[in-house]
Amino acid sequence: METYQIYSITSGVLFVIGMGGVFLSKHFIKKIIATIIMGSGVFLAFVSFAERDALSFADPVPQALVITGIVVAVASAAFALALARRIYQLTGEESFTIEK
Amino acid sequence: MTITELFTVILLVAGCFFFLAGTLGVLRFPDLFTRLHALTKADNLGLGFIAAGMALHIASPWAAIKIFSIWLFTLLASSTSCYLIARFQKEKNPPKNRKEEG
Amino acid sequence: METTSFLPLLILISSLVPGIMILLLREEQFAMRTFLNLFGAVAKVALVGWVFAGYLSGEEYNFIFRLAPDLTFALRLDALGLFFAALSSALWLITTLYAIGYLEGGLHRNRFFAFFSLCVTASTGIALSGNVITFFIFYEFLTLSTYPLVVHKGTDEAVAAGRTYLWYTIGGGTILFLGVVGLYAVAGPIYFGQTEIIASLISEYPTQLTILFFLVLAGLGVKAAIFPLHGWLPVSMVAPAPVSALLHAVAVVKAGAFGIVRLVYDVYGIGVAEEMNFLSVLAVFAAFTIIYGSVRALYQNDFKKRLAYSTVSQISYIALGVAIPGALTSTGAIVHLVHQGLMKITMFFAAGNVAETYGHKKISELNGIGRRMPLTMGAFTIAAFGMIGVPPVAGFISKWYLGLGAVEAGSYWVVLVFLASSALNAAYFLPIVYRAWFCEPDHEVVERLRSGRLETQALLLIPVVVTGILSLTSGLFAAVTGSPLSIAREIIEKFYLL
Amino acid sequence: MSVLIDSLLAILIVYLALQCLLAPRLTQTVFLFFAFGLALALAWVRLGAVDVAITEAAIASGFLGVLFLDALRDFSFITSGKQESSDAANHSVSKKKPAFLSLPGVVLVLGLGLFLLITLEAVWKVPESGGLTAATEALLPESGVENPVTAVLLNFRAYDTWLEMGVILLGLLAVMAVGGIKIFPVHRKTPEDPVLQQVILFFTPILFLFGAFLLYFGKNGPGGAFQAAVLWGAIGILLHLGGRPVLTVIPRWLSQLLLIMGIGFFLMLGFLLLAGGASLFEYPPSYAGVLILIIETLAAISIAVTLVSVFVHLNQLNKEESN
Amino acid sequence: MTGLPTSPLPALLVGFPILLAILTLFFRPGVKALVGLAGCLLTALLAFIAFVEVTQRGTVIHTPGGWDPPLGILLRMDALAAVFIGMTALVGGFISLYAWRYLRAQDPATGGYPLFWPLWLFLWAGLNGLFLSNDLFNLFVTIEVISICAVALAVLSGKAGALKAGLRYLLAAITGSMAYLFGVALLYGSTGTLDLDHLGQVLEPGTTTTFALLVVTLGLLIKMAGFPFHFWLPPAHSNALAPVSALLSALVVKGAFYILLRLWMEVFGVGITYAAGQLIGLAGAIAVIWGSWQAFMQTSLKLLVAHSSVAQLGYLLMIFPLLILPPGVTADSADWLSVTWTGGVYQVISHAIAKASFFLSAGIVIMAVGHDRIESLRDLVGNMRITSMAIGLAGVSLIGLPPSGGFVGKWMLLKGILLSGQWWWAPVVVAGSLLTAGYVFMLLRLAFAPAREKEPFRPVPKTLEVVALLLAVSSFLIVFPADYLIQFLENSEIFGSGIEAVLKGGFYGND
Repeated sequence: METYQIYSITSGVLFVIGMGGVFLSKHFIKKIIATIIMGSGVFLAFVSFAERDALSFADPVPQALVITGIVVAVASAAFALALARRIYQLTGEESFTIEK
Repeated sequence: MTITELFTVILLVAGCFFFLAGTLGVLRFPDLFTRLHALTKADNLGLGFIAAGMALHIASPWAAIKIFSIWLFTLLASSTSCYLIARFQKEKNPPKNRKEEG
Repeated sequence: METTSFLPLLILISSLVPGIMILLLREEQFAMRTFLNLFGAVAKVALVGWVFAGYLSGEEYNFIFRLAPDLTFALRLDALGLFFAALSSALWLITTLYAIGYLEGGLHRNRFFAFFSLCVTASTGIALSGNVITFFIFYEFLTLSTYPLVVHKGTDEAVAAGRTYLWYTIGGGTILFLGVVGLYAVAGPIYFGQTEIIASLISEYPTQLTILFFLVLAGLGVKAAIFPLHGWLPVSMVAPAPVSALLHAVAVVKAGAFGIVRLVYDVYGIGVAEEMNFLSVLAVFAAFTIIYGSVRALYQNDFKKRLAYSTVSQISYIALGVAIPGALTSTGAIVHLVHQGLMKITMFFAAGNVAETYGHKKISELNGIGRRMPLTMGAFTIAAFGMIGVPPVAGFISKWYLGLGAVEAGSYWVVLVFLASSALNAAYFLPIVYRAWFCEPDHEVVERLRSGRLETQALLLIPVVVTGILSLTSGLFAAVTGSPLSIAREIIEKFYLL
Repeated sequence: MSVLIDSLLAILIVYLALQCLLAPRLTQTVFLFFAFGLALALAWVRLGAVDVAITEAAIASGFLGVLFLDALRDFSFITSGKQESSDAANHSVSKKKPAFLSLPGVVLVLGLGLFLLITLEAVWKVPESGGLTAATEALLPESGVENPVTAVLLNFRAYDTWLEMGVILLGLLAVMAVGGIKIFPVHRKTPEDPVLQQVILFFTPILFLFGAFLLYFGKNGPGGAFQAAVLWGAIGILLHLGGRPVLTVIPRWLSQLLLIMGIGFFLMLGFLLLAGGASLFEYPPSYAGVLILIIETLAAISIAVTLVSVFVHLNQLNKEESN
Repeated sequence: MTGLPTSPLPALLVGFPILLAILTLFFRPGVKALVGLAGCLLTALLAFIAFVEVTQRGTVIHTPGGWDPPLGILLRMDALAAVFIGMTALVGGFISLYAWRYLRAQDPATGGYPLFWPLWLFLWAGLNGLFLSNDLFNLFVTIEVISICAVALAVLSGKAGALKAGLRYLLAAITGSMAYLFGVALLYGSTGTLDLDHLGQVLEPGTTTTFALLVVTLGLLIKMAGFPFHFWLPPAHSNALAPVSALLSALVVKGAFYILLRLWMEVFGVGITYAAGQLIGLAGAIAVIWGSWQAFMQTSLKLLVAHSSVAQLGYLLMIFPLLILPPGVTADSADWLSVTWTGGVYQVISHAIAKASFFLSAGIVIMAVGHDRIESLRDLVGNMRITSMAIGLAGVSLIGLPPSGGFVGKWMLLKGILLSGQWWWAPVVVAGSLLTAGYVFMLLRLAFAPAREKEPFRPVPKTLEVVALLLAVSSFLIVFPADYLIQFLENSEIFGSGIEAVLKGGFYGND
């Protein structure tokens, strides 16, 4: 097994964990963290593919994409966090109540 | 095995021991203050040993300075945060066993 | 096909633009509204007349605009379309006059007259449309523009009627839509009269085309109130009298019947329709509806409701005429488009006058009404005799042709249906006539007779008298050139079977 | 040996991720999240992506972790009474009746398991080569920088990076939209603990220098605007926490200018180039290096200011009403 | 790129709104709105210039940084992009006007939600960027810009309900983005390229490809509220401010549809299976029925309109199964394909206009009566003629009755269904139309009904009513350029290679 494959497999696992977490977790913070984990899986996939045919350096394009992606994910997460905290402040709810 | 390597290994083992001790402390101690104590004291020491070991291993003055400064910063940061956490906790609900002793 | 003329478009605009303008008027701008209304109505009659004359001298009028690839908006004038256009524009003028009188002092008159105009735009659009899709566009437009008229009174009853009306017509429209799209998918764009398209495809796609025929027929059958799709018609009686007149005589049911004529003659072609046994199915449904409508009418005490069931029955004469192949029945069917319109509009005007003047809506309250309103009830009586098929009123002519055609085609059971229907017609119309003329007036009527004036206001009276006379004369002078019958015969001879 | 280390690291990462989501207490979740981020950063070093590692450690784990930590004040400390009950309700996964034993739970878990298998199959079948390494290497000399990642970020795919700066700014605007607060809240804290003060004062120049170092050497080695920005942002956050809200003392227009400076300059440069007949962000090759450095510097300042403002807004979110 | 003319317009279409967005930050709230409105109108103008440019010169491109793909990013403005950009400008322009007046009236204290303007301009830039982008990763960045802006706009009112809906929306959006990006990672891993054209050429069938395409589709379905993932849409759209609801429904969800259409037509010729297409169609069909039924059952006006969006998006999903032939089947003529996809695009436009008008009118009604129960529509015709007209016209267009834009859209959809031989979708279209008619006429019925208790209608700025009506009228007027638009799309031959692949049986053809 190549190094990149260890991590690309890990990336798949993280992605699914994250996706499951988004749907199954209840607390807002956990849902947000689950999206980050999902994102980490995606980024790990990119970077692991970057490593596989490294010349003098690993493929820089996925690395650059991942840096961009991380920043974007963090911006979204910060926003989500702001929403979660404000909701808590206004209603005292920490998770989505079952509503139709 | 050269004498440097021997020292490196001894230092690393010592570092690991202190980390282990610190971790044990965090797991076993009863309240926040004692846990903090175990965490910061033992871990800082452990990190110091490991840093020294690595510095010996790499054996370059620049790297040694870098590693030393990493240790220094960590020391500073962890002691400060330990202090802050302790103070926060003290203000919120003062420790019980301390009172009994006093 | 290539020549483009804006005249057909102008005919539509003559009622569309006044309609939109009226919508923007203020409620109290009575003079302006009336002017717009009458201007539009007169202009439309004039335009239709002009175009009719032009058409007779061999001119062609086409207007074509592509909306999307093979989604073409086409207006084209042929004899059948013009016939229907003439009917609706003429009756619209009369109905407009009547409505102005009827709604005097009522609420929301802007809204009413605006949608009234839009409604007639739609029905002339149906008359002038040159292909299936244009027909469909106006057919749906008609649904939309009549809805506000049905719910005009705003009462719970009216709103409920509006809901029923919509469910039926929108449902029918959707099914029609499916059928039309299917036709386009199978056969490409179909202009009316291009029956060869279907004829060439029928052997290749028999199942699809059969399904599509009945989809389209079902869609049209809703407006034509063929059993079991007639449920909306009696319910929407709650609308004001001019609206009922419009629904029953000028626009809605006629649109359905006209559509069936188009479908059989101009899209599938009589040959294909006969060959595939589409017509016998249609005939059975139409015949059943004729009897069913008449029987139901017998049991109604509400004046307008009885008229409504009578419409259900009468419109199916057209469908039945179409369904029996043969020149005579076809002539009968087409001429009945006009004759039924004239007679039924007379009846609704009369019913409206009675309700407006006395507030009487039940048949049992009509005792002696003829003495109080001789002209109104006179016109009604003529129309009723026409419906029964008493010569020489218009209805007799249609029935005669239909019956003769049925005999010629060997469908004797149809003759029986006609006879039974006539008997039933007599059974539900004659009591009204009897009550009106021969029963002693109720006390209340006598009271009013002493105090009030005779008849009702002129704007309500003139239309009913005019349409009454027209019902009589179009029967009396059926043989004269220019009468509905002569035109119908010409249509049939020139373009259809023979 | 290396396979062993990588496998252990991979298992650790997965374990931390799972624990992070399954931990019964929110505090644990957040701390495990820190650990997860650091482990991931290690993974990136292993994969030769040092730039990503620094970014991960700095932004995803560091900055975001700090935001989560700050959020804990709401959810678990301040309302300790409430937290007990909600804790029990929210984290039944590990106690009482596990949620995944219910029928929908089983279906979901099975579904996820199936999805995982398909995912792994798909990931496994990714071919062993392919990518743009060679293409980048060929064009690297024209880019004006030596670090290929920086070249991709600020030259080859500068358009993405520019939009990404927009996203960061948007993050701030969005946070502001939630709180409905002014751009910089004028809330001043009372001076904090002297120990904290001293430590912050000690760290400020070091962080600044280190940030500048990352920024400048990002041209040639790992590092760059984003990483530098986080370090500089850390200064702002520390100063704010230490009772010196620097951003509130400077005039409003200046703080706004600082915020948009990065993306604004980048865009104006792009428009100038457009006006000159070139494409957007098509630097003249001889000036590429200098321009990239200027853009990175301005961007780093802007991002730093943005991050601080995001933190401050979130930090102030629940103080507004209580004050 | 190969010989296509370059133009600075694509760069301007993205850069200009962002420049204005950051400029607005410097102004006081009141002035901010003015600057923002001016910026929106200028952006709309720019978009129309760009549209005309494409009609004149055909497809134009722009490569930011001057680097060709696959290393660089290509912005390509072809007919499809131009049509979407034009639609955004038309609808966006009207909504901006409305918003300017509406926000001031709603929140005079803080100068009318000043953050609306920079966020909306950013959103606009994001949409333009999305329509122009030819790069998988750049698409990700643009959809993130769009998502963050959309959610931020949705929570602008600051009410708890809006915030909760917003968080739900945001989490769904992030999940969707991440799923999309995972697919992109796998595609990049398989092919080493992110450029759509390039990808279409080098992509080879296989497990990875199919999985990647499915994950991408899944992510985008979440973003466009495709059936099982529609849960976030109704609360988010109904809790937002009226102009924001209009923006979200009319434009934002269409972004994800746009990518999906592009990918399915250009790239997915290989790899996606007939079954997957049918599954998406099924999701669409369920959405049509379920969404319409839900809309019918609502008692709150904005929730009704929001559920109607779910249903209308279902129609858009239903075009995807039609783009794929059953296994082993090839075709000679692509008639049904061009009818289907151009019809889909047309449906997007007509829905955007009608739904925007619907939401704006709902906003007016709510402003006038102070709550959004459907009962509030009672006697609307008597009190607010213009708004009732707007609701009526927009509703008719939603049902798809002639002669509205919705009619042409449904016509083409139904024709595509029948021509493709997948007739089993036809009843869904019919049933959907009926249900739509059901709730639209439920509203109209109330509008005509007399008022029960005298609930006062507060006066509402005329500008708002006129804007809503103009949009509603536009939803009919777009019938006139329909032929031109569809020809424009068909003649552009943008999906040439993709269509060829489909005709050959796509994935199966390569076996």
